[in-house]
Order: sequence, then structure tokens, then C-alpha cells
Amino acid sequence: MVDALQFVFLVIAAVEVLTAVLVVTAKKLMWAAFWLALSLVTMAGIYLLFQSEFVGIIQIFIYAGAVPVVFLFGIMLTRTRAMEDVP
Amino acid sequence: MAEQVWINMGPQHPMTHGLWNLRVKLDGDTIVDADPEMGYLHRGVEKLCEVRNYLKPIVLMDRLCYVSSLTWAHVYCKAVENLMDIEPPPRGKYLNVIACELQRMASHGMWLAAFLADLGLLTGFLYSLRERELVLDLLQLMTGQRMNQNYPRPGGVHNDLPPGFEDEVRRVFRYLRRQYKGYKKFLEDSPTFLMRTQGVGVLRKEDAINYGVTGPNLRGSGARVDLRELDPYDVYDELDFEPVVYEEGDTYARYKVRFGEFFESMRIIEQALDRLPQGPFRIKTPKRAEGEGYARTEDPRGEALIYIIGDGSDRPYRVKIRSPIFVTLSALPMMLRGHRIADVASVTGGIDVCVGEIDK
Amino acid sequence: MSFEEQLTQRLPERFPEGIEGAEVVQPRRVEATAKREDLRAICTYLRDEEGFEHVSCISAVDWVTHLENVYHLVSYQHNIMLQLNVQIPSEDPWVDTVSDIWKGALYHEREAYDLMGIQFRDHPDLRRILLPKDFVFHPLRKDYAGE
Amino acid sequence: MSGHLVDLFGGSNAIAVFLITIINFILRGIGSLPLFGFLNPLADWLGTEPVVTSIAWLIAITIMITWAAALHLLTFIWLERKLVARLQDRRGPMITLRKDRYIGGTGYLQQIADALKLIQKENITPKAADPWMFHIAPAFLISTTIVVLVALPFSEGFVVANVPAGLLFILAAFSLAPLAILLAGWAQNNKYAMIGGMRAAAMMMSYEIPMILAVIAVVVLAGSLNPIEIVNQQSQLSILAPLAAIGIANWYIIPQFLGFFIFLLAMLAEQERIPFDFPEAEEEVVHGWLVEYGGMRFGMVYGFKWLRTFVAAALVALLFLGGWHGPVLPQEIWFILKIYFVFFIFIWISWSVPRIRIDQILNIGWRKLIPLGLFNIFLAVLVVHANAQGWI
Repeated sequence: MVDALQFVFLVIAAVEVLTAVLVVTAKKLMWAAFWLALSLVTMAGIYLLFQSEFVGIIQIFIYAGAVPVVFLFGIMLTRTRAMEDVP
Repeated sequence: MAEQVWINMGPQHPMTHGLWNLRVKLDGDTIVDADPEMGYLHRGVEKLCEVRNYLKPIVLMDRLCYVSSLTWAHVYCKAVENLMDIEPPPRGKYLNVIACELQRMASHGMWLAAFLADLGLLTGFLYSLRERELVLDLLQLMTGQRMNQNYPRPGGVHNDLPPGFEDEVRRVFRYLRRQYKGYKKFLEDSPTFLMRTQGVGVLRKEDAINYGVTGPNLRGSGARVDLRELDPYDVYDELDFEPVVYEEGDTYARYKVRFGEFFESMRIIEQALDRLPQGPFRIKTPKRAEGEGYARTEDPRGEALIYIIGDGSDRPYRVKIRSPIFVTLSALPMMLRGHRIADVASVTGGIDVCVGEIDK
Repeated sequence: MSFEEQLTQRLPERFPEGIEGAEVVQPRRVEATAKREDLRAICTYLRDEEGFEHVSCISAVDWVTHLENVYHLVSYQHNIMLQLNVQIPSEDPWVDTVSDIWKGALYHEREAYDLMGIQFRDHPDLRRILLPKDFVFHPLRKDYAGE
Repeated sequence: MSGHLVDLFGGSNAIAVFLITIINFILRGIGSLPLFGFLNPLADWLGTEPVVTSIAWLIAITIMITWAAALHLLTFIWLERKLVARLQDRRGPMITLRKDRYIGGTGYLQQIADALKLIQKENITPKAADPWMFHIAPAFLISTTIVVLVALPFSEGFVVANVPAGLLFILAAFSLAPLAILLAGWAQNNKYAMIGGMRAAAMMMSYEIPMILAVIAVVVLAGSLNPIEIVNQQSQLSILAPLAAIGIANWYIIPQFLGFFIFLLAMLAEQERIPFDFPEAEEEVVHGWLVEYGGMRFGMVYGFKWLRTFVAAALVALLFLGGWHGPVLPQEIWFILKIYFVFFIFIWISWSVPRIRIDQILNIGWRKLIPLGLFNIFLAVLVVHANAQGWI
């Protein structure tokens, strides 16, 4: 029998693993960045569960808020075709 | 985006007042190249004039530019006068000057409104339109219409001044002088406005002349070219005024030129009202004409030229319209190159594009 | 002697073949007729040595028997305006471009090509400007019936 | 100094207990019937402490969102329209319910009419767009802003969760928006949207740093990351005590005027208001990153702006204007008054200046505001030190 905290942890961990897998399997780099952000947010959720709120919030702040944006900028600046042609 | 992309700014783009298309090639946010495309509003005015007698194209000319319609009818009438070799009476000339200068103020008022809206200052847009209403009221008092006045005629003007017009003009101008001084301070004290206009779209004097840029845009580049002074028509040689010239050649200089012309136009109108002679305001004109004639005047946007050929019938054989902004657009790619996409609004707003006269 | 009269004398002397009938019509207004073969040389001369720095207008006229280009050239420094007529045969309507002498002629020439079908040789960008790209006719010609 | 009117969590708890009592009464009533005995354990489970608390949380959050999004969002939109109309010599919206009166109404119903219109519209997805991302992005966008309301206090009692590091949480949730905007701009597969999204993200990134610097200075002064604690610090008379005589106690706007200025500018940028609204500048990129959105999705990304404005105004009031402290009136009313005052400043600035260009904006952000923000932190440390030494 799992208690509520464990249940929440399991859900978050499952989402985290799923999104982490999606980061590497996503076909479009934009989606990969999106999944990465989601994965980082769920990681912050795990920190929050462990009562380390400061680390969790900083995790959202720096990793989820800023890092994917930097990634996206990088993608857009380096890839020659960020946009797709109309099919 | 590392690749260079063409972006259509128009024909349904909020930047374009009217229907034209500015294709810009972007490298990131910087403009590499530009290509104006026009013709969406082409009505074939030149062809239409060929199947009408000499009086009727005045209405068409009124619709050339919906912002300054009277000046276009005026230059057409001057061309017809030159073709027919007639001289309007002095009162007609004075009335033409008054009407044209009022129209110039209305046109510049519309320009200021559109320019400020381009810069994102919607409050200024509405303020400027509010003051323009007063000028339009004066025009309505004088000609009976707010726009498309159909007022000048070959050999004079359509009607005389209404009673009480002079007092009304002076009353309105007292108010306008105060208001425009306030707006001048409001804009020129605003660092944001200066940031957006200073050093943007610089047009050097030599380039401006070579590209055929005329009017306030040329005077903003430091050339003292004002056809009212250089090549006086009507009675401008009897009036005392000073062309507004600024040296910098950027959008801010063009703004200052146009803003200064508000005050110059008010001076000209007041002088013309002071000297207004009595007598007839219109003479009869012949129906047929042969030969050629052209007239060029200082339109609010630059040098307007109409070249008419008559073949002895009652219809013009060929009418050619030179619209100032049509030519100025050819300098637009040069002015835009190297600037940001955000400057497109500032530059095109600053040169005062009017699509009706571009597309004829 | 005013600059206008000097100009009317100097032009035929410089281009005995190319210029005909140079005359002063009014104060500040000069008219002349040029041969199309000499147009570029005349225009270069006018810009470089007579100070005509502005081309005000280029009007194409269809005289049915032939076409005609009317150049309105302006000198700001001498404050005069020169009307230069150039006759072009209808069957072979070409004329040399002046758009590299005055950049302001770029759009005027495109318009003349668009509406009147005059070919400007060596024009850098001779496309239709007012009418759609796939338009076939040149509508300001007198033989264009409309419809 | 007067107390607070609302105890949000206590009230929600009472409502939850009340609801559960009623439900339990019904459940037990049915459970006493022969075949429905299985309902009794359910009723027992509903009565336990964690369930009641969870339901109380839900109620509290619902009240908060209704309060902020439904009440103040609509009022903000209405107020902006009316104030701008007043600035521009117009009348603004005047829609009324009375059929015979088209002129002279207050126009408050205009927002509701707009919302009804937007809901009715078809939700068009562009052919070339990435459909999932296109639909996720607005929800992502608006949820990141709503999350802020969890930690945003309106008075000592009117707060959903009193988190120790609540200020950081608010700013962290605030900082998630650039990602959503960038994704929204990309998903539409439109050049204007792409440029708009890039611009929005670039601007928000560069204005978050001055914003954080300004907040750090406040945190240095207050010595806490808890919003309620920060506000309470501003009622004490330790720093610059003489000013307390004129009734504004120790608002951080006085020692931190520079910080207030920086924070106000950064907040204007975060909301994409007019001097900084180039991500959606009509004259440049048509409507930037929301060009392809239609119907209620447009309504969401559009209303999101005012929700951010609300949060931004609340943050300014919280950090620099003494939060809910003021004489006579209850705390909530003071706080709302201050929020509307800040909102008025926002409107005033944004409708009397033209838009700035992107490179100029980034220059201001990186070259001017960041050094100023660092200097401001130095000032804050100086003030704290001086206060500790008893110099002032």
C-alpha cells in the first residue's frame, strides 16, 4: 500500500521519465525543447516533494525558464530551416 | 533564423497606408534588400483623362490622392492654363494659394497622424486628426467639401470666399498655433520619439537629388528646393515665406520639415488673406486647345508635374502625371538597407506615402 | 545673356547631330529635340557639365505614327527646366536608359515600359510596375481598345 | 493599521467542511438503506482530514482565480479602454443592456460581449502549423500566469498558500512565459509569428535580469523571500523612520526609488506594453506571435496580457508600495487601490510614448538597467548596514 506522498512521487517520476524519453525521440527539435522544459519542471516537483523548496523553485527558475529558451534560440540561429514549407 | 527570408509587408499590412506591398529581405531582424510593389490601386487616370473634355478630369485628379486632393486638381488646372495659354485673374490665384496651403496643412496633419501611429503612438494619431478636422472645416467653408473638393478650375477657382471666412481662419490659426507648439514639445521632448526617428533612414543630399526625391523629403536632406520659391507659380513670388530646410536627412529631419511647414502655411494663408485683391475670381476658358503644356507645383509630398498634350479637340490627347511619392519609393530600398525591420514603419511613415497618387 | 540662352547655343554646338531646335520658351523653360542614338551622351553631358541633377518626369506619348519620350530635366543650381523630346519609331521602340545617370528615372522608365511598351536598353530592372506581371498589352497606346 | 477582512484558507476550509457535512449527511442517509451500505466507508473517507484539506485547497484556488481572472481581469480591460479613451479624447466602449441607451453607458459589458463573440468563433488551425503545439501553447501561457496567483497574497489572510520562498515562486512562474511565447511563435509556422516570438523571448530574457536584481535589493532590505514578511517589514519604522510621520511608514519606494524604477520598466516589458510592445507591433510584424490565433484562443493569449498586468501591478505594490498597509481601510481594499494606482501608471506611460526598437530595448536592458540594478543592490546593502549601525 502506497501512501499519498509516494503516489504523487510515482506519478511525477513516471511523467519525468516519459518526457525524458520524449526529449530524445522527438522528431522536431522544438518539441524536444518543450519536453525538456516539462521534464525539468517535473524534476522541480520531485525537489518540492523532498521538502527542498528553494532548490525546486530555482530549478523552475533557471532550468525550466531560461535554459530551454536558450536552447531554442540556439536551434533557431543555427538551423538553416527553422520554418517548414507549406505542404 | 540564419537564412534570409523575403517578407511581404503588404498589401494588407498595417504598416502600409493604402494598398501597396513592400517586400523586404530579412537577415534575422536586419533588412538586406527591399522591393516596393505597387499598382494595386491602378485606376488608369491617364487613360481616363483622354476620353473626357478638359474640365472633367478635375474630378479624377481630386481622387488621385485622397489626402491632398485639391493640390492635384490645382496642378492639373495650371497645366491646362499653360496649354491654353490663359492667365487667371489675381483673385483666383490668391484663392488657389489659400486653398492649396489649407490642403497642405490638412495633408501634413494626416501625415503626422499616420506617422505617429506607425511609431505606435496612437494617442498622437488621434490628437493630430482632431486638429486636422479644423483645417478640413475651413476647407469645407471655402469649397463646400471636406475632401475631393473639386475647387480649382482652369482660369481661376470655382467659387468665391464665403462671408466671415477670414475671421474664422484667424481664429482657428490662433488655436492651431498653440496646439501645434504643444505637440512639438510633446514629441521633441520625448526620448522614445527621438530614439525612433533620429539617424533612421538617412538620405544624403546627393542621393536624394539623384533619386529624384522632392518636396519635404528633399528639404529634410538639406537641399533648399521649394518650387514655390524656385519656380513660383500663382502668386507665391509676392508672398513672404521661408522654405523649411534641415540638414540631417533622417526621419527626424523630415518630421521637422513637415512640422515647420504647418507654421509656414499659416503664415502664407494669413498674408494671402491680407493682400486678397477684389475682382473676378475666374475667367472663361476655351473649350479646345492644341499644343502642349505642363505645370509643376509643390505638392505636400513633393514636386507634382502634369504634362498635357492637346490635339485641337476638346479632349486632352495625353496626360502624364508625375507623382512625387512614386519616385521617392525608388529610393526606399537604399534608405532601408541595413536598418531593422522595426524601422520600416518609421521610414515609410516619414516619407509620407500616399498610394492613390503612386498608382494613378 | 542668361543661362537659358547660353544653353540653347551650347547644346547644338556640342551635339550638331543629336540636338535640334533648342529654344527658350519662357523664362526658366527650355525645349529641345534629341536623337535617340545620342540620348545617353547628351544626358551625361547635361548632368556633368550643365548641372542638370534631377529628372523630373519621363512621359511617353503615342503619336500613332511614332512614339515620343519627353524628358523633363531640372537644374536646381541654375533653376531652369529643360524639355527634351526624343522620337522613337513605333515598330522598334527602344531607347537607351538614363536610369544610371539619374536614379530617379528608374521608376519612370519602368512605368513608360509598362504603359507604353517602350524598351529601355540596359535598364537594370525593366519589369511591369503598375499592371500585373502577366498583363499582355501596353494600355496607354492609342491602338489599345480596352476591354 | 487595520486588519484583514478575508481569511481565505480558513473560509475555504469552513466551506469544505460544510459541503462535506451535507454530502456525508446525504450519503449516510442513502447508506442506511439496505442495498447501499457500501456508501458508508466513502462517507467516512470524505470526512478524514486530508480530503477536507484538499477540497479546501481547491476551493481556495477557485476563489482566487475567480477573484483575479474574472473580476479584476475584466475590470482591467474595461478600465484600460476607458482611460485610454479619456487620454485620446474619445468616449471608449459604451455598451449597455438598456436598448434605448446606446450612448452614455459605462461600457463594462463590452468585455463580456467580446468574450461571447470570441467563444462563438471557429477555432482555425493553419494548415502549415504544428497542430499540437499550436493548441498547447496558449494553455501553457495562461497557466504559467495563473500559477502565480497561488503564492500571491492580497492581504495577510487572503492568500492561497503562504510559501516561505513565495516571491521566488512567483518570479519563477513568471519566467516560464518566454518559452511558451517562443513555442507559440514557432508553432504557427508564420514568418511574422516567428519574428514576434523571437523578439518576445529575447526581450523577456533580457528584462528578467534587471527585474531579479531589483527584487534582490528588496530582499536584502527585508531579509526574507516571503511576500507577507516583505510587506510586514514595510510597516515597521526601522529604516528612514522620520518619514513615518507622514503616514507612508517605511515603503521600499523611498530607499529603493531606483529599484522601483527598474522594476516598473521591467514589468512594462514583461507585459509587452507599448514602449516595449514590438513582439506584437502591428506596423512591423502585424501582430507578432499571436497573428494566427483566432477565436477564444486569441482571447486567451490576449487576456493573458491583462492577467500579467494584474500580477505585475500587484508585485509592484507588494514590493515597493507597502503592500496592504495603510490607515483606516481594511488591508484588501488598500491593496486593490494600490494595484489600480500602479495599473494607472502603466496605462499612462504606455499610451503617451511611441514604441522602441528591439536593439534599443535590448541596449537599455543590458547596458543601462543591469548596472543600475547592481548599483541599486549596493545602495540597499548600504541602507541595511547603516540601519544596523544606527546611523539613521
